[in-house]
Amino acid sequence: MTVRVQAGDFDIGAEIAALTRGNAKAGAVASFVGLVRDTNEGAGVAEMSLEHYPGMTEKSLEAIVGEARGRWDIMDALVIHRIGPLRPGDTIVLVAVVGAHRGEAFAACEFIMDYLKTRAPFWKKEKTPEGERWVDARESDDEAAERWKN
Amino acid sequence: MTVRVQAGDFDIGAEIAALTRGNAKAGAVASFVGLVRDTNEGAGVAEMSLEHYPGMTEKSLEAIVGEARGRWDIMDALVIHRIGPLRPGDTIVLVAVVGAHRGEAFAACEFIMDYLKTRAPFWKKEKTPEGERWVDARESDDEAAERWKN
Amino acid sequence: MSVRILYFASLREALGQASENIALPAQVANVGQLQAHLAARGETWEALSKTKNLRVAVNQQMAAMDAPLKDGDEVAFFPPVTGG
Amino acid sequence: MSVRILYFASLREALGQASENIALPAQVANVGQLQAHLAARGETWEALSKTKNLRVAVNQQMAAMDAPLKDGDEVAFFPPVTGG
Repeated sequence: MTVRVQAGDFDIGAEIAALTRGNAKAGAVASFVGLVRDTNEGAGVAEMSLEHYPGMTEKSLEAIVGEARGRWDIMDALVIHRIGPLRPGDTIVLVAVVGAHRGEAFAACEFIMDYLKTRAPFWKKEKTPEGERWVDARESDDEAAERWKN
Repeated sequence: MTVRVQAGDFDIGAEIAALTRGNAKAGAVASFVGLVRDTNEGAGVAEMSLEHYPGMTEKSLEAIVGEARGRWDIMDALVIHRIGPLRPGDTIVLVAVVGAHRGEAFAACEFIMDYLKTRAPFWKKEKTPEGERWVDARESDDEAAERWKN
Repeated sequence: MSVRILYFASLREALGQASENIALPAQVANVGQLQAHLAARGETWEALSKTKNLRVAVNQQMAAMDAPLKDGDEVAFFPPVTGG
Repeated sequence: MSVRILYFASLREALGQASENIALPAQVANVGQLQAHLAARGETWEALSKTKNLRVAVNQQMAAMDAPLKDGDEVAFFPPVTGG
Protein backbone atom coordinates (compact mmCIF):
# COMPACT_ATOMS: atom_id res chain seq x y z
CA MET A 1 0.00 0.00 0.00
CA THR A 2 1.50 3.31 -1.09
CA VAL A 3 0.32 6.82 -0.38
CA ARG A 4 2.13 9.85 -1.78
CA VAL A 5 1.53 13.58 -1.66
CA GLN A 6 3.61 15.45 -4.19
CA ALA A 7 3.81 18.63 -6.28
CA GLY A 8 4.95 16.92 -9.49
CA ASP A 9 3.02 14.89 -12.03
CA PHE A 10 2.94 11.08 -12.10
CA ASP A 11 3.29 8.48 -14.86
CA ILE A 12 0.15 6.35 -14.64
CA GLY A 13 1.55 3.48 -16.67
CA ALA A 14 4.76 3.30 -14.65
CA GLU A 15 2.81 3.47 -11.38
CA ILE A 16 0.46 0.65 -12.38
CA ALA A 17 3.38 -1.44 -13.66
CA ALA A 18 5.21 -0.96 -10.35
CA LEU A 19 2.08 -1.87 -8.41
CA THR A 20 1.69 -5.22 -10.17
CA ARG A 21 5.38 -6.07 -10.75
CA GLY A 22 6.28 -9.52 -9.49
CA ASN A 23 2.67 -10.24 -8.55
CA ALA A 24 1.60 -12.86 -11.09
CA LYS A 25 -1.63 -13.45 -9.14
CA ALA A 26 -2.81 -9.96 -10.09
CA GLY A 27 -5.51 -10.08 -12.75
CA ALA A 28 -7.20 -6.69 -12.45
CA VAL A 29 -6.21 -3.07 -11.90
CA ALA A 30 -8.98 -0.50 -11.50
CA SER A 31 -7.79 3.06 -11.49
CA PHE A 32 -8.98 6.63 -11.40
CA VAL A 33 -7.38 9.88 -12.47
CA GLY A 34 -8.82 13.25 -11.48
CA LEU A 35 -8.05 16.26 -13.68
CA VAL A 36 -8.31 20.05 -13.30
CA ARG A 37 -11.23 21.32 -15.39
CA ASP A 38 -11.24 24.76 -16.97
CA THR A 39 -14.73 25.51 -15.68
CA ASN A 40 -16.37 25.01 -12.29
CA GLU A 41 -19.81 26.13 -11.16
CA GLY A 42 -20.14 28.36 -14.22
CA ALA A 43 -16.86 30.26 -13.95
CA GLY A 44 -13.67 29.86 -15.96
CA VAL A 45 -10.74 28.46 -14.05
CA ALA A 46 -7.29 29.66 -15.14
CA GLU A 47 -5.36 28.06 -12.31
CA MET A 48 -5.94 26.12 -9.14
CA SER A 49 -3.89 25.55 -6.06
CA LEU A 50 -4.20 22.71 -3.59
CA GLU A 51 -3.49 23.14 0.11
CA HIS A 52 -3.29 20.19 2.49
CA TYR A 53 -2.59 19.28 6.11
CA PRO A 54 0.84 17.60 6.12
CA GLY A 55 0.89 14.59 8.39
CA MET A 56 -2.86 14.20 8.62
CA THR A 57 -3.11 13.86 4.83
CA GLU A 58 -0.93 10.77 4.72
CA LYS A 59 -2.59 9.27 7.81
CA SER A 60 -6.09 9.80 6.45
CA LEU A 61 -5.22 8.33 3.04
CA GLU A 62 -3.64 5.31 4.70
CA ALA A 63 -6.71 4.86 6.88
CA ILE A 64 -8.99 5.05 3.81
CA VAL A 65 -6.92 2.49 1.91
CA GLY A 66 -6.79 0.30 5.02
CA GLU A 67 -10.57 0.40 5.28
CA ALA A 68 -10.86 -0.61 1.61
CA ARG A 69 -8.55 -3.56 2.22
CA GLY A 70 -10.72 -4.65 5.12
CA ARG A 71 -13.85 -4.54 2.98
CA TRP A 72 -12.66 -6.10 -0.25
CA ASP A 73 -10.28 -8.88 -1.20
CA ILE A 74 -7.70 -6.70 -2.91
CA MET A 75 -3.95 -7.15 -3.16
CA ASP A 76 -2.54 -3.65 -3.19
CA ALA A 77 -3.54 -0.03 -3.60
CA LEU A 78 -1.88 3.24 -4.49
CA VAL A 79 -2.97 6.82 -3.91
CA ILE A 80 -1.04 9.79 -5.28
CA HIS A 81 -2.42 13.27 -4.66
CA ARG A 82 -0.82 16.42 -6.00
CA ILE A 83 -0.54 19.72 -4.11
CA GLY A 84 0.49 23.26 -5.05
CA PRO A 85 -0.40 25.15 -8.23
CA LEU A 86 -2.12 23.26 -11.06
CA ARG A 87 -3.60 24.23 -14.42
CA PRO A 88 -6.59 22.97 -16.44
CA GLY A 89 -5.76 19.57 -17.88
CA ASP A 90 -3.28 18.75 -15.11
CA THR A 91 -3.74 15.57 -13.11
CA ILE A 92 -4.77 15.97 -9.47
CA VAL A 93 -5.08 12.46 -8.12
CA LEU A 94 -4.40 8.84 -9.03
CA VAL A 95 -6.00 5.90 -7.25
CA ALA A 96 -5.13 2.39 -8.43
CA VAL A 97 -6.27 -0.89 -6.90
CA VAL A 98 -4.96 -4.35 -7.77
CA GLY A 99 -6.92 -7.54 -7.25
CA ALA A 100 -7.29 -11.03 -8.60
CA HIS A 101 -10.64 -10.12 -10.19
CA ARG A 102 -12.22 -6.93 -11.43
CA GLY A 103 -15.35 -6.59 -9.29
CA GLU A 104 -13.51 -6.03 -6.02
CA ALA A 105 -10.86 -3.82 -7.62
CA PHE A 106 -13.54 -1.53 -9.11
CA ALA A 107 -15.50 -1.29 -5.86
CA ALA A 108 -12.44 -0.57 -3.73
CA CYS A 109 -11.16 2.07 -6.19
CA GLU A 110 -14.47 3.93 -6.22
CA PHE A 111 -14.75 3.64 -2.42
CA ILE A 112 -11.28 5.13 -1.94
CA MET A 113 -12.12 8.06 -4.21
CA ASP A 114 -15.44 8.72 -2.47
CA TYR A 115 -13.81 8.67 0.96
CA LEU A 116 -10.83 10.71 -0.19
CA LYS A 117 -13.25 13.39 -1.41
CA THR A 118 -14.89 13.72 1.99
CA ARG A 119 -12.18 12.76 4.51
CA ALA A 120 -8.71 13.62 3.22
CA PRO A 121 -7.61 17.15 4.22
CA PHE A 122 -7.13 18.83 0.84
CA TRP A 123 -8.60 22.17 -0.17
CA LYS A 124 -8.81 23.64 -3.67
CA LYS A 125 -8.57 27.32 -4.44
CA GLU A 126 -9.42 28.49 -7.95
CA LYS A 127 -8.31 31.55 -9.91
CA THR A 128 -11.25 32.79 -11.98
CA PRO A 129 -11.74 36.05 -13.95
CA GLU A 130 -13.58 37.35 -10.86
CA GLY A 131 -10.65 36.58 -8.57
CA GLU A 132 -9.60 33.75 -6.31
CA ARG A 133 -12.09 31.57 -4.47
CA TRP A 134 -12.05 28.49 -2.29
CA VAL A 135 -13.98 25.65 -3.85
CA ASP A 136 -17.13 24.69 -1.95
CA ALA A 137 -17.63 21.08 -0.87
CA ARG A 138 -20.23 19.29 -3.00
CA GLU A 139 -23.24 17.65 -1.44
CA SER A 140 -23.02 14.93 -4.11
CA ASP A 141 -19.63 13.94 -2.67
CA ASP A 142 -21.16 13.46 0.78
CA GLU A 143 -23.89 11.36 -0.78
CA ALA A 144 -21.36 9.26 -2.68
CA ALA A 145 -19.48 8.52 0.55
CA GLU A 146 -22.74 7.86 2.46
CA ARG A 147 -23.79 4.97 0.24
CA TRP A 148 -20.85 2.80 1.38
CA LYS A 149 -22.18 2.76 4.94
CA ASN A 150 -24.66 -0.04 4.24
CA MET B 1 -14.36 6.71 -29.15
CA THR B 2 -11.46 4.43 -30.00
CA VAL B 3 -11.35 0.66 -30.25
CA ARG B 4 -8.14 -1.19 -31.05
CA VAL B 5 -7.19 -4.85 -31.31
CA GLN B 6 -3.44 -5.36 -31.31
CA ALA B 7 -0.68 -7.85 -30.53
CA GLY B 8 1.62 -5.34 -28.85
CA ASP B 9 1.50 -3.78 -25.40
CA PHE B 10 0.07 -0.33 -24.67
CA ASP B 11 1.25 2.64 -22.60
CA ILE B 12 -1.59 3.36 -20.18
CA GLY B 13 -0.37 6.84 -19.30
CA ALA B 14 0.07 7.87 -22.93
CA GLU B 15 -3.35 6.45 -23.84
CA ILE B 16 -5.11 8.31 -21.03
CA ALA B 17 -3.23 11.52 -21.85
CA ALA B 18 -4.27 11.22 -25.52
CA LEU B 19 -7.87 10.57 -24.49
CA THR B 20 -8.11 13.77 -22.46
CA ARG B 21 -5.79 16.02 -24.50
CA GLY B 22 -7.43 19.31 -25.47
CA ASN B 23 -10.53 18.46 -23.44
CA ALA B 24 -10.37 20.86 -20.52
CA LYS B 25 -13.91 19.90 -19.48
CA ALA B 26 -12.67 16.42 -18.57
CA GLY B 27 -12.47 15.96 -14.81
CA ALA B 28 -12.44 12.18 -14.40
CA VAL B 29 -10.88 9.15 -16.06
CA ALA B 30 -11.87 5.71 -14.80
CA SER B 31 -9.83 2.89 -16.23
CA PHE B 32 -9.28 -0.82 -16.04
CA VAL B 33 -6.35 -3.02 -16.96
CA GLY B 34 -6.66 -6.80 -17.17
CA LEU B 35 -3.52 -8.91 -16.70
CA VAL B 36 -2.54 -12.51 -17.40
CA ARG B 37 -2.36 -14.43 -14.11
CA ASP B 38 0.05 -17.33 -13.57
CA THR B 39 -2.71 -19.53 -12.14
CA ASN B 40 -6.27 -20.23 -13.23
CA GLU B 41 -8.71 -22.74 -11.78
CA GLY B 42 -5.95 -24.40 -9.79
CA ALA B 43 -3.45 -24.96 -12.60
CA GLY B 44 -0.26 -23.08 -13.38
CA VAL B 45 -0.36 -20.98 -16.56
CA ALA B 46 2.94 -20.62 -18.40
CA GLU B 47 1.55 -18.90 -21.47
CA MET B 48 -1.76 -17.86 -22.92
CA SER B 49 -2.91 -17.07 -26.40
CA LEU B 50 -5.87 -14.99 -27.44
CA GLU B 51 -7.89 -15.73 -30.56
CA HIS B 52 -10.55 -13.35 -31.86
CA TYR B 53 -13.01 -12.86 -34.70
CA PRO B 54 -11.58 -10.06 -36.85
CA GLY B 55 -14.27 -7.67 -37.98
CA MET B 56 -16.84 -8.74 -35.42
CA THR B 57 -14.45 -7.90 -32.56
CA GLU B 58 -14.22 -4.24 -33.51
CA LYS B 59 -17.95 -4.01 -34.23
CA SER B 60 -18.91 -5.57 -30.92
CA LEU B 61 -16.54 -3.36 -28.95
CA GLU B 62 -17.89 -0.28 -30.72
CA ALA B 63 -21.44 -1.37 -29.97
CA ILE B 64 -20.59 -1.88 -26.28
CA VAL B 65 -18.95 1.53 -26.01
CA GLY B 66 -21.88 3.07 -27.90
CA GLU B 67 -24.31 1.53 -25.42
CA ALA B 68 -22.28 2.94 -22.52
CA ARG B 69 -22.41 6.40 -24.09
CA GLY B 70 -26.17 6.11 -24.39
CA ARG B 71 -26.54 5.19 -20.73
CA TRP B 72 -24.10 7.60 -19.07
CA ASP B 73 -23.03 11.17 -19.63
CA ILE B 74 -19.45 10.44 -20.63
CA MET B 75 -17.18 12.29 -23.04
CA ASP B 76 -15.00 9.62 -24.57
CA ALA B 77 -13.97 6.01 -24.16
CA LEU B 78 -11.12 3.78 -25.26
CA VAL B 79 -10.85 0.01 -25.49
CA ILE B 80 -7.60 -1.75 -26.39
CA HIS B 81 -7.57 -5.55 -26.41
CA ARG B 82 -4.49 -7.62 -27.13
CA ILE B 83 -4.41 -10.83 -29.15
CA GLY B 84 -1.83 -13.52 -29.80
CA PRO B 85 0.59 -15.07 -27.29
CA LEU B 86 0.82 -13.51 -23.82
CA ARG B 87 2.65 -14.42 -20.61
CA PRO B 88 1.79 -14.04 -16.91
CA GLY B 89 2.04 -10.38 -15.93
CA ASP B 90 1.29 -9.18 -19.47
CA THR B 91 -1.57 -6.75 -20.01
CA ILE B 92 -4.61 -8.10 -21.87
CA VAL B 93 -7.06 -5.23 -22.01
CA LEU B 94 -7.35 -1.52 -21.27
CA VAL B 95 -10.67 0.27 -20.90
CA ALA B 96 -10.62 3.99 -20.12
CA VAL B 97 -13.62 6.31 -19.83
CA VAL B 98 -13.51 10.11 -19.60
CA GLY B 99 -16.24 12.20 -18.04
CA ALA B 100 -16.81 15.49 -16.26
CA HIS B 101 -17.39 13.65 -12.96
CA ARG B 102 -16.28 10.35 -11.53
CA GLY B 103 -19.55 8.53 -10.86
CA GLU B 104 -20.52 8.16 -14.50
CA ALA B 105 -16.97 7.39 -15.62
CA PHE B 106 -16.70 4.54 -13.08
CA ALA B 107 -20.07 3.06 -13.98
CA ALA B 108 -19.44 3.19 -17.73
CA CYS B 109 -15.97 1.66 -17.38
CA GLU B 110 -17.26 -1.26 -15.32
CA PHE B 111 -20.21 -1.73 -17.70
CA ILE B 112 -17.89 -1.87 -20.72
CA MET B 113 -15.71 -4.50 -19.03
CA ASP B 114 -18.70 -6.62 -18.02
CA TYR B 115 -20.15 -6.53 -21.53
CA LEU B 116 -16.77 -7.10 -23.16
CA LYS B 117 -16.37 -10.24 -21.04
CA THR B 118 -19.65 -11.71 -22.32
CA ARG B 119 -20.12 -10.21 -25.80
CA ALA B 120 -16.80 -9.51 -27.49
CA PRO B 121 -15.52 -12.48 -29.53
CA PHE B 122 -12.21 -13.29 -27.80
CA TRP B 123 -11.15 -16.72 -26.62
CA LYS B 124 -8.28 -17.57 -24.29
CA LYS B 125 -6.22 -20.72 -24.52
CA GLU B 126 -3.82 -21.53 -21.68
CA LYS B 127 -0.64 -23.60 -21.60
CA THR B 128 -0.50 -25.50 -18.31
CA PRO B 129 1.80 -28.33 -17.14
CA GLU B 130 -1.00 -30.72 -18.21
CA GLY B 131 -1.11 -29.30 -21.73
CA GLU B 132 -3.11 -26.69 -23.57
CA ARG B 133 -6.73 -25.93 -22.73
CA TRP B 134 -9.38 -23.45 -23.75
CA VAL B 135 -10.53 -21.29 -20.85
CA ASP B 136 -14.12 -21.90 -19.80
CA ALA B 137 -16.53 -18.99 -19.61
CA ARG B 138 -17.29 -17.96 -16.01
CA GLU B 139 -20.82 -17.83 -14.69
CA SER B 140 -19.81 -14.85 -12.56
CA ASP B 141 -19.16 -12.91 -15.77
CA ASP B 142 -22.68 -13.61 -17.01
CA GLU B 143 -24.03 -12.46 -13.65
CA ALA B 144 -21.92 -9.29 -13.78
CA ALA B 145 -23.34 -8.44 -17.22
CA GLU B 146 -26.89 -9.35 -16.14
CA ARG B 147 -27.05 -6.74 -13.40
CA TRP B 148 -26.88 -3.86 -15.91
CA LYS B 149 -30.22 -4.90 -17.40
CA ASN B 150 -32.25 -3.21 -14.65
CA MET C 1 -28.64 -19.90 -51.29
CA SER C 2 -25.00 -19.93 -50.18
CA VAL C 3 -23.51 -18.83 -46.88
CA ARG C 4 -20.02 -18.48 -45.53
CA ILE C 5 -19.44 -20.26 -42.23
CA LEU C 6 -16.72 -19.54 -39.66
CA TYR C 7 -15.67 -21.61 -36.62
CA PHE C 8 -13.67 -20.28 -33.68
CA ALA C 9 -11.62 -21.48 -30.72
CA SER C 10 -12.33 -24.99 -29.36
CA LEU C 11 -15.00 -25.55 -32.02
CA ARG C 12 -12.57 -24.69 -34.83
CA GLU C 13 -10.09 -27.17 -33.37
CA ALA C 14 -12.69 -29.89 -32.89
CA LEU C 15 -13.82 -29.51 -36.51
CA GLY C 16 -10.29 -29.12 -37.84
CA GLN C 17 -11.56 -26.29 -39.99
CA ALA C 18 -11.81 -22.49 -39.67
CA SER C 19 -14.29 -21.74 -42.43
CA GLU C 20 -16.28 -23.11 -45.34
CA ASN C 21 -18.65 -21.91 -48.03
CA ILE C 22 -21.75 -23.99 -48.39
CA ALA C 23 -24.82 -24.06 -50.61
CA LEU C 24 -27.89 -24.66 -48.49
CA PRO C 25 -30.84 -26.93 -49.30
CA ALA C 26 -34.19 -25.15 -49.45
CA GLN C 27 -35.35 -26.34 -46.03
CA VAL C 28 -32.43 -24.62 -44.22
CA ALA C 29 -33.74 -21.11 -43.60
CA ASN C 30 -32.49 -20.14 -40.15
CA VAL C 31 -29.49 -20.53 -37.84
CA GLY C 32 -30.84 -23.52 -35.91
CA GLN C 33 -31.62 -25.39 -39.11
CA LEU C 34 -28.12 -24.62 -40.39
CA GLN C 35 -26.58 -25.96 -37.19
CA ALA C 36 -28.59 -29.20 -37.47
CA HIS C 37 -27.76 -29.50 -41.16
CA LEU C 38 -24.02 -29.17 -40.51
CA ALA C 39 -24.04 -31.51 -37.47
CA ALA C 40 -25.91 -34.14 -39.52
CA ARG C 41 -22.82 -34.56 -41.68
CA GLY C 42 -21.68 -36.91 -38.91
CA GLU C 43 -18.46 -37.73 -37.05
CA THR C 44 -16.58 -34.64 -35.91
CA TRP C 45 -19.41 -32.43 -37.16
CA GLU C 46 -21.46 -33.53 -34.19
CA ALA C 47 -19.36 -31.07 -32.16
CA LEU C 48 -21.78 -28.47 -33.54
CA SER C 49 -24.65 -30.00 -31.62
CA LYS C 50 -22.57 -30.95 -28.58
CA THR C 51 -20.80 -27.68 -27.75
CA LYS C 52 -22.20 -26.34 -24.48
CA ASN C 53 -23.85 -22.93 -24.84
CA LEU C 54 -22.91 -22.66 -28.51
CA ARG C 55 -23.00 -19.03 -29.68
CA VAL C 56 -23.83 -17.81 -33.18
CA ALA C 57 -23.20 -14.56 -35.00
CA VAL C 58 -24.80 -13.64 -38.32
CA ASN C 59 -22.93 -10.99 -40.25
CA GLN C 60 -20.79 -10.33 -37.18
CA GLN C 61 -23.68 -9.71 -34.81
CA MET C 62 -24.77 -12.07 -32.06
CA ALA C 63 -27.85 -13.95 -33.25
CA ALA C 64 -30.46 -16.33 -31.84
CA MET C 65 -31.13 -19.83 -33.16
CA ASP C 66 -34.28 -18.67 -34.95
CA ALA C 67 -32.49 -15.86 -36.82
CA PRO C 68 -33.31 -16.13 -40.56
CA LEU C 69 -30.57 -16.59 -43.15
CA LYS C 70 -30.21 -15.04 -46.56
CA ASP C 71 -27.89 -15.58 -49.48
CA GLY C 72 -24.35 -14.36 -48.81
CA ASP C 73 -24.63 -14.25 -45.02
CA GLU C 74 -21.54 -14.78 -42.88
CA VAL C 75 -22.45 -17.17 -40.08
CA ALA C 76 -20.05 -17.85 -37.21
CA PHE C 77 -20.32 -20.61 -34.60
CA PHE C 78 -18.25 -20.45 -31.42
CA PRO C 79 -18.16 -21.31 -27.69
CA PRO C 80 -18.91 -18.61 -25.07
CA VAL C 81 -16.36 -15.80 -25.21
CA THR C 82 -13.56 -15.53 -22.64
CA GLY C 83 -11.65 -12.35 -23.40
CA GLY C 84 -10.88 -9.39 -21.17
CA MET D 1 -3.07 22.51 29.73
CA SER D 2 -1.67 23.73 26.42
CA VAL D 3 -2.66 22.75 22.89
CA ARG D 4 -1.35 23.55 19.44
CA ILE D 5 -4.00 24.84 17.04
CA LEU D 6 -3.87 24.80 13.22
CA TYR D 7 -6.13 26.58 10.74
CA PHE D 8 -6.47 25.64 7.07
CA ALA D 9 -7.78 26.99 3.77
CA SER D 10 -10.47 29.71 3.91
CA LEU D 11 -10.43 29.66 7.71
CA ARG D 12 -6.67 30.24 7.81
CA GLU D 13 -7.13 33.21 5.48
CA ALA D 14 -10.07 34.64 7.43
CA LEU D 15 -8.06 34.46 10.65
CA GLY D 16 -4.83 35.67 9.04
CA GLN D 17 -3.02 32.94 10.96
CA ALA D 18 -2.00 29.33 10.29
CA SER D 19 -1.28 28.16 13.84
CA GLU D 20 -0.97 29.12 17.46
CA ASN D 21 -0.07 27.58 20.81
CA ILE D 22 -2.49 28.37 23.55
CA ALA D 23 -2.82 27.64 27.26
CA LEU D 24 -6.40 26.69 28.05
CA PRO D 25 -8.45 27.80 31.04
CA ALA D 26 -9.71 24.93 33.20
CA GLN D 27 -13.27 25.01 31.83
CA VAL D 28 -12.12 24.26 28.26
CA ALA D 29 -12.02 20.47 28.17
CA ASN D 30 -13.32 19.49 24.72
CA VAL D 31 -13.26 20.59 21.09
CA GLY D 32 -16.56 22.49 21.16
CA GLN D 33 -15.49 24.42 24.25
CA LEU D 34 -12.18 25.25 22.56
CA GLN D 35 -13.99 26.53 19.50
CA ALA D 36 -16.24 28.77 21.62
CA HIS D 37 -13.25 29.97 23.66
CA LEU D 38 -11.31 30.96 20.53
CA ALA D 39 -14.32 32.58 18.83
CA ALA D 40 -15.02 34.61 21.98
CA ARG D 41 -11.79 36.52 21.40
CA GLY D 42 -13.93 38.62 19.05
CA GLU D 43 -13.57 40.31 15.64
CA THR D 44 -12.09 37.98 13.02
CA TRP D 45 -12.09 35.10 15.51
CA GLU D 46 -15.83 34.87 15.08
CA ALA D 47 -15.06 33.08 11.80
CA LEU D 48 -14.58 30.02 14.00
CA SER D 49 -18.23 30.02 14.94
CA LYS D 50 -19.46 31.19 11.54
CA THR D 51 -17.74 28.74 9.17
CA LYS D 52 -20.39 26.46 7.68
CA ASN D 53 -19.86 22.79 8.52
CA LEU D 54 -16.62 23.49 10.37
CA ARG D 55 -14.49 20.35 10.66
CA VAL D 56 -12.08 19.50 13.45
CA ALA D 57 -9.21 17.06 13.75
CA VAL D 58 -7.50 16.15 17.00
CA ASN D 59 -4.00 14.75 16.60
CA GLN D 60 -4.62 14.44 12.86
CA GLN D 61 -7.81 12.40 13.14
CA MET D 62 -11.26 13.72 12.39
CA ALA D 63 -13.02 14.46 15.68
CA ALA D 64 -16.47 15.42 16.92
CA MET D 65 -17.28 18.59 18.87
CA ASP D 66 -17.50 16.64 22.12
CA ALA D 67 -14.06 15.03 21.70
CA PRO D 68 -12.03 15.59 24.93
CA LEU D 69 -8.71 17.47 24.87
CA LYS D 70 -5.54 16.74 26.75
CA ASP D 71 -2.28 18.59 27.24
CA GLY D 72 -0.12 18.67 24.09
CA ASP D 73 -2.92 17.87 21.64
CA GLU D 74 -2.75 19.18 18.06
CA VAL D 75 -6.17 20.54 17.15
CA ALA D 76 -6.96 21.61 13.59
CA PHE D 77 -9.99 23.59 12.43
CA PHE D 78 -10.91 23.71 8.75
CA PRO D 79 -13.78 23.91 6.25
CA PRO D 80 -15.08 20.73 4.52
CA VAL D 81 -12.39 19.15 2.37
CA THR D 82 -12.41 19.54 -1.42
CA GLY D 83 -9.53 17.46 -2.81
CA GLY D 84 -9.56 14.69 -5.36
